[in-house]
Amino acid sequence: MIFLTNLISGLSLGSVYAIIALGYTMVYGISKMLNFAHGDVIMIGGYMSFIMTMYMGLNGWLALLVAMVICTILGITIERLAYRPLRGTGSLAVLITAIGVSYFLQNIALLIWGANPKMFTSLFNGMKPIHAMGGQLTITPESIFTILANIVIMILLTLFVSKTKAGKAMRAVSEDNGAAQLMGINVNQSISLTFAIGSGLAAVAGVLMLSAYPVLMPTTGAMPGIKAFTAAVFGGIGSIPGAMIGGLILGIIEIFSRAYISTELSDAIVFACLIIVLLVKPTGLLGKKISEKV
Amino acid sequence: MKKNWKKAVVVAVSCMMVFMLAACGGGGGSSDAGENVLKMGCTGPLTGPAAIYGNAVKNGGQIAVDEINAANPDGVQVAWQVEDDEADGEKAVNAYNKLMDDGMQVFVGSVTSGACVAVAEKTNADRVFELTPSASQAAVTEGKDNVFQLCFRDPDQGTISADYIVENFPDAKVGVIYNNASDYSAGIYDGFKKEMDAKGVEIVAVEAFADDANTDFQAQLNSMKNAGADFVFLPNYYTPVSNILVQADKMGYAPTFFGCDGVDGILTLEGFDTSLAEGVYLLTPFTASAEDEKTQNFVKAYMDAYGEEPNQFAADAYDCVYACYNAFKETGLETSASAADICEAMVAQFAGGFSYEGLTAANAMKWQATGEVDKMPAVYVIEGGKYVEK
Amino acid sequence: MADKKDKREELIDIDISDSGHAYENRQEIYYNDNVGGRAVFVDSKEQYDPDEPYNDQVYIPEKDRDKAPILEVKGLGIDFGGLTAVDNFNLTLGRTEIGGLIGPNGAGKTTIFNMLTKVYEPTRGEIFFDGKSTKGMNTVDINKAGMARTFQNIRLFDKLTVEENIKVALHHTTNYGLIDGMLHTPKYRHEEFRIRKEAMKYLKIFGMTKTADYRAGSLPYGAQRRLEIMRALATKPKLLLLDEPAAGMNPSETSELMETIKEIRDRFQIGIFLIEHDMSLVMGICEGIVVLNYGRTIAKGSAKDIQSNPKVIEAYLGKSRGKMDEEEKAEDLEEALSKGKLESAPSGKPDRKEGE
Amino acid sequence: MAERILKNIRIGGLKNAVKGNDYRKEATISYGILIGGYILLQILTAAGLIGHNLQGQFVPICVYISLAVSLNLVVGISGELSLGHAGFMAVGAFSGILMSRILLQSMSFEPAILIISMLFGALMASIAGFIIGIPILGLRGDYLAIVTLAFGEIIRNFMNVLYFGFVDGKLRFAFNHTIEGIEDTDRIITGAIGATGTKTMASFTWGLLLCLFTVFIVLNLKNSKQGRAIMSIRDNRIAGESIGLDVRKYKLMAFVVSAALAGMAGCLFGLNYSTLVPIKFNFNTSVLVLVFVVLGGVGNMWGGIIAATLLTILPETFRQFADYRMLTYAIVLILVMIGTYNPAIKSRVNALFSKIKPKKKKDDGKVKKKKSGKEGA
Repeated sequence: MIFLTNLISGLSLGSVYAIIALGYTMVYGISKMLNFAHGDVIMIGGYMSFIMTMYMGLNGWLALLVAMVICTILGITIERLAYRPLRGTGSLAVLITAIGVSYFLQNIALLIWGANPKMFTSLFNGMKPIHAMGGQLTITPESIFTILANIVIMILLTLFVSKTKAGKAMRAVSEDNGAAQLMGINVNQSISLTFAIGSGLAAVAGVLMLSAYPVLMPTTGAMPGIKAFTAAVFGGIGSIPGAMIGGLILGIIEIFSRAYISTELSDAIVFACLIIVLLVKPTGLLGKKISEKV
Repeated sequence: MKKNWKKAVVVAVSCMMVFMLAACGGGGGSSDAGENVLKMGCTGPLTGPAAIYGNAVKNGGQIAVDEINAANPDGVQVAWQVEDDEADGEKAVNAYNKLMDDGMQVFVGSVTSGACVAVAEKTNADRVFELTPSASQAAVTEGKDNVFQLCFRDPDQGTISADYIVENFPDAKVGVIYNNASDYSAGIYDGFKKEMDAKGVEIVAVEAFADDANTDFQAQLNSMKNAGADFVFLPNYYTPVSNILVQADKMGYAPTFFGCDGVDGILTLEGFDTSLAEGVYLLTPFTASAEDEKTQNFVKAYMDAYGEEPNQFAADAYDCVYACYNAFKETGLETSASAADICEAMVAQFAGGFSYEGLTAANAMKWQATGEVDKMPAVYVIEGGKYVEK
Repeated sequence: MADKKDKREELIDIDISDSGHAYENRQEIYYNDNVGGRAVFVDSKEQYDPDEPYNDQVYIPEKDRDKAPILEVKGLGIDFGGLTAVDNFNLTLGRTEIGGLIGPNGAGKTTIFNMLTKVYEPTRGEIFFDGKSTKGMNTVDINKAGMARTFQNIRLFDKLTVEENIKVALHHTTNYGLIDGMLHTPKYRHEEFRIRKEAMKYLKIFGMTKTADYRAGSLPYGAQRRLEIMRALATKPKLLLLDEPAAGMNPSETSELMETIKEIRDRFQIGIFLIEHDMSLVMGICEGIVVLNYGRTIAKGSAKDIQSNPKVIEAYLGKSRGKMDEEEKAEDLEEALSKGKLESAPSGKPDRKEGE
Repeated sequence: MAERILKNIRIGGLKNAVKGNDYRKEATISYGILIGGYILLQILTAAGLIGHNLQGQFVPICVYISLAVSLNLVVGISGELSLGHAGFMAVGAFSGILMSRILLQSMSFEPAILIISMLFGALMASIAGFIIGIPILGLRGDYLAIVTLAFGEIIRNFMNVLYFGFVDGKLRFAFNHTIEGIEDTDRIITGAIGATGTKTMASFTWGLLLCLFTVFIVLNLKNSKQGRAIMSIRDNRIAGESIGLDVRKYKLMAFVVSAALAGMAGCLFGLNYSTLVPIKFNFNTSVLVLVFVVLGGVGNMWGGIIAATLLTILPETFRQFADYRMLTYAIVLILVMIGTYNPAIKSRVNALFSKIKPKKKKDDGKVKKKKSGKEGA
């Protein structure tokens, strides 16, 4: 029975990582850039929906929408101001700028909302957890909705990327930036769109994560950001299904290592698994093998 | 390589500028002998994950300083300067050095243990009197005569909690969830375990969690539930504790929780459903809802100034400032005295039976020569959203 | 600044010819002790009968017939997931032969080079280099055994200087350890001085001593090509593989290159095997030419043999040309080859030189 | 003299050829900055012009300089991104502290203890570097970076469960729980509480020696056959293999040497503070050192030195901005990165510079047109 509870909490934690990892993978896919500030966009999303529900009195779902809109705008502005000037100058410079943006977001949040941690009222406050198997197994609404949201987002995103014109444009730009421009695709628009979607999803992930683990502080986004980034690479950076699978597996490993091996070393075990997978498959689970033509 | 020369020139010029800035910054060392001001300094985390504690100490101290300055306009005034150390040893030493450059005479800090131990060694070397409001690690005062603690030492909290639990819950099956990346939490657990072993009471289950408060506690709570622990000891700060309470409630697991002074402040947590904290025991020297008149004016003053209830860190800072002020007055020194002279005098006071009646202790506080404080914490339980003394 | 340069010129004022002696004794060892795993084709006792019609698979130029071949390839083939890129490729290269490999684009020329140097592992066939089978060797072992190569698109160490590029190739002959490298011990200084002199020697051959301090990446195209050949040469190979050395060179540079290649072969007494589209170069200096079509060897022979070989003509000019007489056919092939039917390098129409 | 074999081959268009890396110039500048800076600061300190705040930072600045230089060995010379440099620093720090406590039991000559501890720290860190090196050999680019990040986190997480201490004179070790019967004063490393009661031995002079040693090793390596091999693999892996370079060996060498140097720096850092908490060596510290390297110019030694100095002092000088300290640091970081790396702004800065700088003679890299007319088209 414990196995089932662990599996469910593993899946729900994994779903959170997966949704965040989607943001990392899409941004990396299109502009070969590791957006370290992505973790903090989650935190901003969390604060936004917290403000909406607590002070503006909107209901949870409306607050989520507002948070998504704000995060989308935030994502686009970050790309426009911080990353566009450095496009094409090699990934190291952009990496450091992303880290600068991450510190910036954390400190802005600290100044605006102060250092006191806030308790996030879960989106599914009213709903009752489902007691199955004679009360032994309790499944919280947060877990169910997180897993569902992850699946829905996955389907919508795959459809968007494969079917719609904008989606194809994004894939074209991620395949070959130069050629895409020649084909008349507005690269800047595609990249902004990617950041927009990535940040919007980050808001969703933020709200879902905080519904399950309600402590909200300016530094809340840091650790999940790193874990999700690991999940994105685990699944093969650049591949959308890879991010999903990578996130889920990472979540399950984390929960199971805590439950069965040792809570002290759970982080170490998660990262050790990542290294083992990369040993076996150097470009992650679904990453495309880049072979150098001699 | 042409372009590198240009970069070198830019970088070298800015390097000179920064040196100047830092060097002159360090110039103003002499304390302005004119006014009658005792300069108190403190370092604490004003940014980063532990920012809540640094700011609480800063505000608490400010309240006390304003009260003192108002109370005796022509007497000894107090200056209060707090520098950010991000709860990190290296930055704390930098912050301390900045305070020394600004002519600090008495050091009321650091806020967190890790930073405080690093700074304590410097204050000992520079012979500056140090009274830390909240750095509760044993190593803070070890082997240093000039460092005193206003708060309990971690192991003591562990021992006192253990004694209390064994005495009042003899048949309880005790489990522990502690933060193995925080020296405060690990320190209390250390003392707790030693005392429980000494008393021969077996701890049913021990689980740890990683540093960030916002993680999944299902695994830890499950292992408590399986071990049949009906009593869980949580030597943690209130952010992870609130998370644990929420997740335990969701799991339908309701043991009695027992926390230490770190749990204080959980009721002021914005958006926290205080009903979840019902029946939680906590060992704390201060609570904002205590009825005594001293606490009430402090709470009122704090509420007016900062719009939120003070937590235990703020109260500690308040007491520290007053304790230093009173002790300084008793030494009869002039405020123009050097930090070292003040230090010798204050050490004599504190080690020589100086006592102070403050917010954070039922009885009058006394200090031992080793720097430890003798004060009895009260055990409270949260009932009806209020702390009820047990 | 200028005089410092000249002093360096004197520094390398040593007789270059001494570099060749290292190779003579190596040949004797091979020839006499008849190392195991000898090639299947050439039995050292049985000499070629010069007037016997050449065997279009195994042809060795006159002067190399008395020496054991440097390279024998038998039935070499590779499939890339079902697609057969090269199939049944046979080759015998004389000890100091300048061999040429020609064929239309996509015939698998570079793939063969990659198989010889084990960048790709061949799926079938045997490669005997200097008498020893190269099964199980990787690229590094192949180079250590004495086979060096250049690349179709230049692969230089762009951020390193020209001199450093050569010094890297001299890596295995500089013997000092990591500790010496880190602490710059006297042993380090001695070795560095020696290889510096040796590097300048190679630069001198190509007349590029002036460019020693420039970054390899910033050199003009022709100089980069030469540097790549020099770097391959610096690993003291017994066989030098050149992948389209004349690509992108104007006619005057090509003729200079031809001279250089012959010069290298004569001075260092090593085998050279090159892929080239520029027919004037191939016909000019190659003693043995292998013609490749769709990954198969059609024929190997001297320039004259190839031009008159019916299979080659047929492969390039199609069947209908069969009935024309010999002279006309040769003329036609010449024109086809030059007009680029074989997609020769875009270097325009080579001025036809009276080749060998 | 053998007359030149080939008539003078016209090497056309050398005018845009760029001079290679001049080892001597880079060495003189690097050593010059270090020694010059040291003397300048010592004089200023003697004259009492430098406050406690800056003085307290001398040792950390030296540590961050040698960390930046050692990271440059991986990022600049070997061309691989390492996000786990703080892990090696941690291994060096804690093993160094442990060794210093053990040595203090039997000897008291501090310089000897310091050197032995630093060597021990370097040894342990190089072992960690070796262990990290092996999985890395098959990886490239961002996958390699993530493995280094993972190792940094594993080392930090691992440090939380190590317990060292003396029980009646004998060294005791425990894993994952406190050592029984140990007094507080005899603890060396206690899990999350970290190392306590370390005897601080570090000084500015030792810091300078550490920096000089690190720069000495890295610059010499950069100009040795091993360094050339590492750099050639960075520029073109396939070409490197084709001339007989064992790629794995030299990638690993770069990592192990860099780890060893970081370990030494970590040890000096550890011995500069009486207490050291494992949380200090988290991902942010690795990133901090990476910022020094990138800002100083990847592969550029003295650039790293200057950047490390500036960026360590900057947050302190921003103290007068009080609450906005970290915010201004973040903004400065972003602006400087965009300033130095954005092509448009950089060209404008260059244009500005060429106006105010007097016309330079020929030797600043541009090749003067040779009168001899031999220069080809």
